[in-house]
Amino acid sequence: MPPQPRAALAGRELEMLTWTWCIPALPLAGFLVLAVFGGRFPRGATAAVGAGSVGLSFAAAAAASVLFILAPPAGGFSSYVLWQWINAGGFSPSLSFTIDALSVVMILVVTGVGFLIHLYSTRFMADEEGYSRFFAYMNLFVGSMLILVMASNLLLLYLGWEGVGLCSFLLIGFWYKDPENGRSARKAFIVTRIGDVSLAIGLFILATTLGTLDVKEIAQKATASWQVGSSLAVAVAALLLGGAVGKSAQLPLQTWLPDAMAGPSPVSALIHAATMVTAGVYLIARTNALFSLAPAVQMAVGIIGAAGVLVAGLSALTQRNIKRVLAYSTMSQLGYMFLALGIGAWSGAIFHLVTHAFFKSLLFLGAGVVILAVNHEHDIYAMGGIARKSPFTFWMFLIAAFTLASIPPTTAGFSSKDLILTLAWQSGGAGRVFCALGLAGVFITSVYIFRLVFIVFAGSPRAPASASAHGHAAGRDGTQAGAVMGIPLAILAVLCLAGGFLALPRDLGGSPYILRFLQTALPAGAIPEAPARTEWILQLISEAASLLGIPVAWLVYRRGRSSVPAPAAGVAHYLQNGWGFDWLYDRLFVRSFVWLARINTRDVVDRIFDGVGGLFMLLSRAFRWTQNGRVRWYAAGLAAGAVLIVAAVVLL
Amino acid sequence: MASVPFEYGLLLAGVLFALGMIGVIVRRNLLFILLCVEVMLNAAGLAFVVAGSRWGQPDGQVMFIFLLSMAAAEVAVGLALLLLHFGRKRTLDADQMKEGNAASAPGSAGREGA
Amino acid sequence: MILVLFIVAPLVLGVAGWVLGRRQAGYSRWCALAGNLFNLCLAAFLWLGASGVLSLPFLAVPGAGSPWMAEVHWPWVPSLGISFSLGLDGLSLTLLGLTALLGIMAVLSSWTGITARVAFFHFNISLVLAGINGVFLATDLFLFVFFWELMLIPMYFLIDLWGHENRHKAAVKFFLFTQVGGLLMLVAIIALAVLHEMATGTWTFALQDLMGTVVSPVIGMLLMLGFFAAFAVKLPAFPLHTWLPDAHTEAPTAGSVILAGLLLKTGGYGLIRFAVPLFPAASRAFAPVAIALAAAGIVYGGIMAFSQKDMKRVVAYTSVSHLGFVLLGIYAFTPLALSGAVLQMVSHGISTGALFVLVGALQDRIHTRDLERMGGLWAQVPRMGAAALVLCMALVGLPGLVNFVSEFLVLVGTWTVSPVATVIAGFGLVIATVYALRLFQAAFHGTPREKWTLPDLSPRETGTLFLAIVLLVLLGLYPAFILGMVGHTVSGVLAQLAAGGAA
Amino acid sequence: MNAAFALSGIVAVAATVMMITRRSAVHALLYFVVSLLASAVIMFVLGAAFVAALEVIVYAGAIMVLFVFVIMLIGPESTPIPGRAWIGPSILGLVLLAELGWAIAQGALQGQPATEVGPKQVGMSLFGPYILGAEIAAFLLLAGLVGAFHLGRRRK
Repeated sequence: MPPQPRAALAGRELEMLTWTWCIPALPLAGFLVLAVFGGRFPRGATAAVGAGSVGLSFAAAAAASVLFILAPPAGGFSSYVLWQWINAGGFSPSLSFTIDALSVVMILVVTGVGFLIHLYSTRFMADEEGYSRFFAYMNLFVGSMLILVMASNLLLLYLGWEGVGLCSFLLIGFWYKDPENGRSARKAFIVTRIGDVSLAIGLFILATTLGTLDVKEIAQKATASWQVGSSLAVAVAALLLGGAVGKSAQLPLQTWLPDAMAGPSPVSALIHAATMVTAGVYLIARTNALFSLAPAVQMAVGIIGAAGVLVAGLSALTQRNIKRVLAYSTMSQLGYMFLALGIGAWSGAIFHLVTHAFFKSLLFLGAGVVILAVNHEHDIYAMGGIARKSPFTFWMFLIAAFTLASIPPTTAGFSSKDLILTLAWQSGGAGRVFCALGLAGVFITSVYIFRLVFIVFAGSPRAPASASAHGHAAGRDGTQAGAVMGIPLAILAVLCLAGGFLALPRDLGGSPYILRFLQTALPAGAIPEAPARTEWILQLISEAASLLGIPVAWLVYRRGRSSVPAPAAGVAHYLQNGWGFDWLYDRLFVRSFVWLARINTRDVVDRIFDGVGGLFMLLSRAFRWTQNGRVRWYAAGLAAGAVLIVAAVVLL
Repeated sequence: MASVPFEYGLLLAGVLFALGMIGVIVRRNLLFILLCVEVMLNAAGLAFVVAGSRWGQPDGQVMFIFLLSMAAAEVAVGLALLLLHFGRKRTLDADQMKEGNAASAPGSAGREGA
Repeated sequence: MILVLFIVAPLVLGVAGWVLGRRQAGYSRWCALAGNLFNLCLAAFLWLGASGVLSLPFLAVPGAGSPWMAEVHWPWVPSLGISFSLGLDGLSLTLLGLTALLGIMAVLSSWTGITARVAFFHFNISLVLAGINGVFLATDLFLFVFFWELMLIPMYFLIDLWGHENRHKAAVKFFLFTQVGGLLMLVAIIALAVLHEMATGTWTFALQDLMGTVVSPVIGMLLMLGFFAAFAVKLPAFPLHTWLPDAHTEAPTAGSVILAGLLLKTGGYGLIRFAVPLFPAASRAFAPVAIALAAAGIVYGGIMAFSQKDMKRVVAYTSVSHLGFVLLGIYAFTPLALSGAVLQMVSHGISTGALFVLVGALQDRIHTRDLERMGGLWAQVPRMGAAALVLCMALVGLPGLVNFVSEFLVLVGTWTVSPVATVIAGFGLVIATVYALRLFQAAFHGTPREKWTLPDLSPRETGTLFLAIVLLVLLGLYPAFILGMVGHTVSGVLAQLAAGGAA
Repeated sequence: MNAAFALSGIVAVAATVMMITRRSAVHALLYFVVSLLASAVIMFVLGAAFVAALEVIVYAGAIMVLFVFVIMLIGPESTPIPGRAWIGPSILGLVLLAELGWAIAQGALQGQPATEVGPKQVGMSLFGPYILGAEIAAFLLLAGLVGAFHLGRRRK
């Protein structure tokens, strides 16, 4: 932070206020252009608009970040209002954006990784129908995600939150002709929507009790008016957590993420690895004040995270679909972030979010190349020997795998995961348990990712379907990734290798740049700094666990399908199906709902009114014989009536 | 001039009226029905006259004159209709008059006396 | 005086269209369209005046003194205190604008679809719209009933003459339900006027005068229920909704648009304008029941919408669900919820109206509404699919569209009153996702089940839907446009409620 | 005079009974004429000589002639009436009669004699206070005339 006189900053500060709205606006404009004219554009133009708008947005984000870092505004953030959104009954949220350290980091990740993935997609999707539709959705996604991370109030955040959910739905179901994809897309939207409603109810409480949804004001008013552990704070935090677990695919709302892999690989990379699924982490970090007021809920965050690490990691061990392995891996890594949030290591969680964005998108993009190379085969047991055919992809994938397993020389995963584990250990109490579980997770991570590497890249090709059978456009489909797809891979690999330098552990001579930066927006937390000895002992254990995973994976999986003993097969099947959550939810909620809907298709209430109608029909039938068209009968009726009336007159 | 108690007159009118009524209900021939209606009208007229003479007022007789003209008009139109009907159907049976309303409940047909 | 134009313009042009249209059918379309365009311009003109952009000398400042911005008082039956009284405030103006807009959509959507008795069709449309405008303007209860019935009869003809397979049954059902409700309201109105006459010695049917009538709690509750019956049927509230799926499904496209977009709104409008201010204490006592009905309706309508195979039936049941939010918002009696309810009326009008236009366009092409026979239509009609997507997202209540703002406001406003109802309604949002996605995916995603060949939206249809979608987005990002306009009405109603509740 | 009343009353009732039970229309018609004449006697006894004359001239004379014409046009037609058909209507008629008798018996004006009302009084009244009724009766007759003519017209 170079020292500069405050007066000189004022100009720049004003400058920032006026133009950062274009960061989300550019992709949204791209979306509009593609949505309206996309059908008439040639593919080149579509790609230019689609990727270009995100690229420009990245440039704007980078410029904003540089300005922000060079001249931090007073208080560590700058907010500005575009316009008043709603004004009713004293409730007046506005469309306003906040730039602070947290959102700077997030917009850089979103636009940066987003741009690389868009670039990759221009080639990856080149043969697909609906090219412009794809980019329209992707642009809409980036725009919504940027609104989510830049919003200064929770209502605007919710706008972005739902927007990314919609895009996730649309992109999972991008290949709409297969009903199975549609089912996955629907599932993703509905399950996250359950979380969203929980979040919305949390917003209702905040809006009615605190009278505002502005994040900064909430933090101030909540800390001022609520006791630590007060029921309101706990309720709000729990409801927000509900939203976060839905979006971030954590227990118990995690079931949608593996199915979400039905979408194209760049979608999985961008939405279901790098950005959208981390929105839950972002939300909790953003509203850390509320979670600090509700220690019980914060503990729950940690428990969910730690459980997620193991549950998802074990499931990842048994998957056959290459993308499902990565999906479970994503859930596991998000578990680490939740774990960090649970112990109050806000910055650590965000740091892991950043590095995870790098290596997981690299893994997905690499997987995308592999899938193209084997002619859209997803079953890893049908792959093999890819390393020889496409060494570049292999190396890229390997770098990412090392990063995921946090093994040097890749630094990104190593620094962020170790940071979390160290902080967990240091926070004491439950944190030590978390740390132990996290270390177990490290081992599992290493095993499943190297299982994947060995099965897919080592050995010899198992499936007849290969690149040669899929001859056209060999430059892209073939063993080598084309340049347009290769460059994003390479850049991401570099980020994986170097990302850790943002906050290298102290004992390795690093300096926590990004953590210090983030702590201008997030509280530092009360975790005491670890003694050097603890730090390196933990690193050692972690490294040992990771490295141990490689030979284990080699021994078990080198021949492809592992020869698991019979009793383990049942367990493996159970794990492969995601611990049976899907089965349970299907029985518990889906079928009961469908049953309820089906039995009442004809609307039981309508039957009641039909009953009233039927009653009148009966009555009419009962009296119909009086209108039988016989004159004398009518005359008799008249006579009887006269008799009755006279009787009434005479006798009464 | 006469020492006839006026309630006897009314009673006679009532008897005639009831007889006419029975006739209307029982007979199936349209001509008879019309005739029986005339009986009833006449009975009503008689009641008017009895009441008028009881009070020594002309109103009862005036009413009888109205009734008479009404009966004349009614018979004229009624008989014209009857002729028209007979011309079409060749019958005067009132029970065979109903047309096309097969919707009437079948069970009711047997309830009539005729 | 200018207010009368809202009613007279569609009437005159409707009759003119009928007469001219007997020779050349096209004239009647243009006349109906012209009537609506005129009303739209009129509403826009008044809107500019009301929001202070134009200074119109005949518009009073809303909220100062009289609640009305403009009024008309002509004696009608002076001996009974009945007068031809119209009053305009922000709420009326908003709904008048909506009426004109949806009127345009309705006329455009039936531009080519209606081929039989074209002139009479457009006469009926104009008549319905005139009746609706009258309902939104009348401040004399007797006049209100007159307009209430006026909009009912042409709608019956619209369903019965130009509807689909089971139109006769649907038309009769619609008529019976609304008529029974309307008669109960008429009884309540007359009883109220009589009670007022007994108390003060003067006959009046004017809303402002009747507001002060002191009635015993039991009588007040009974009279309030009379009003509620009419409006709840029209809205429709949960157990009285069953006419709606039939009527919506069987009505021609324009009929469905007007039914869903406007006729249902008269129920909500009636509750806000009459039922609540006239009987504050009874309304307060009744609120828990109404809230329970609303919450039940939201969930029930959602489940029903999910279970239907007929596309129009799905949309019809979504209306039940969404109008539950209106009921919820009205009876929460908080400014936020009431504003949200008004906004929900507008947003539901636009989005569901547009959805019916779309479904109608689809039905014109493939001659079925059975979702199980569709599928994979996106490949052939991407523009239609995109429009359907946006409108389904409006059903979901996606932020960025005005439906979200209204539902959010209603729920925030209800939270303090009834957290349970809010949570149930929130659950309704999940169900909304379920049925909206099913609707969209069943029609446009997946593989085609039958060999349809159909053209994409025509420029006329595209324009209609595009207009609706743009409005949904614009209002979604700047709902203050409407919230500001209805603010005075909302606070007025709540003030009346507070005063009445204290008395 | 009591004897005249009683005698003609019995004749009227008996003739009416015979009338409604005849199978032949012509017989019934004749019995009805007898009944009408008996009624005319009763009216005369009660001092209403004018209407008694009208009864004979108009009712028994003019109106019954219409029936005669019709019977001539359509020929004799007779319909048998089964005995049980009489039960229901007779009960109904008896109940009505009982009610009427009860009502008359309740009256407080027993034994009041009748007073004579001459044709002059009737005429004064008919063309005085009842002039409107007389006009309406005229219209009615005209309507009956037109109606009968219209219905009786032969159409091609």
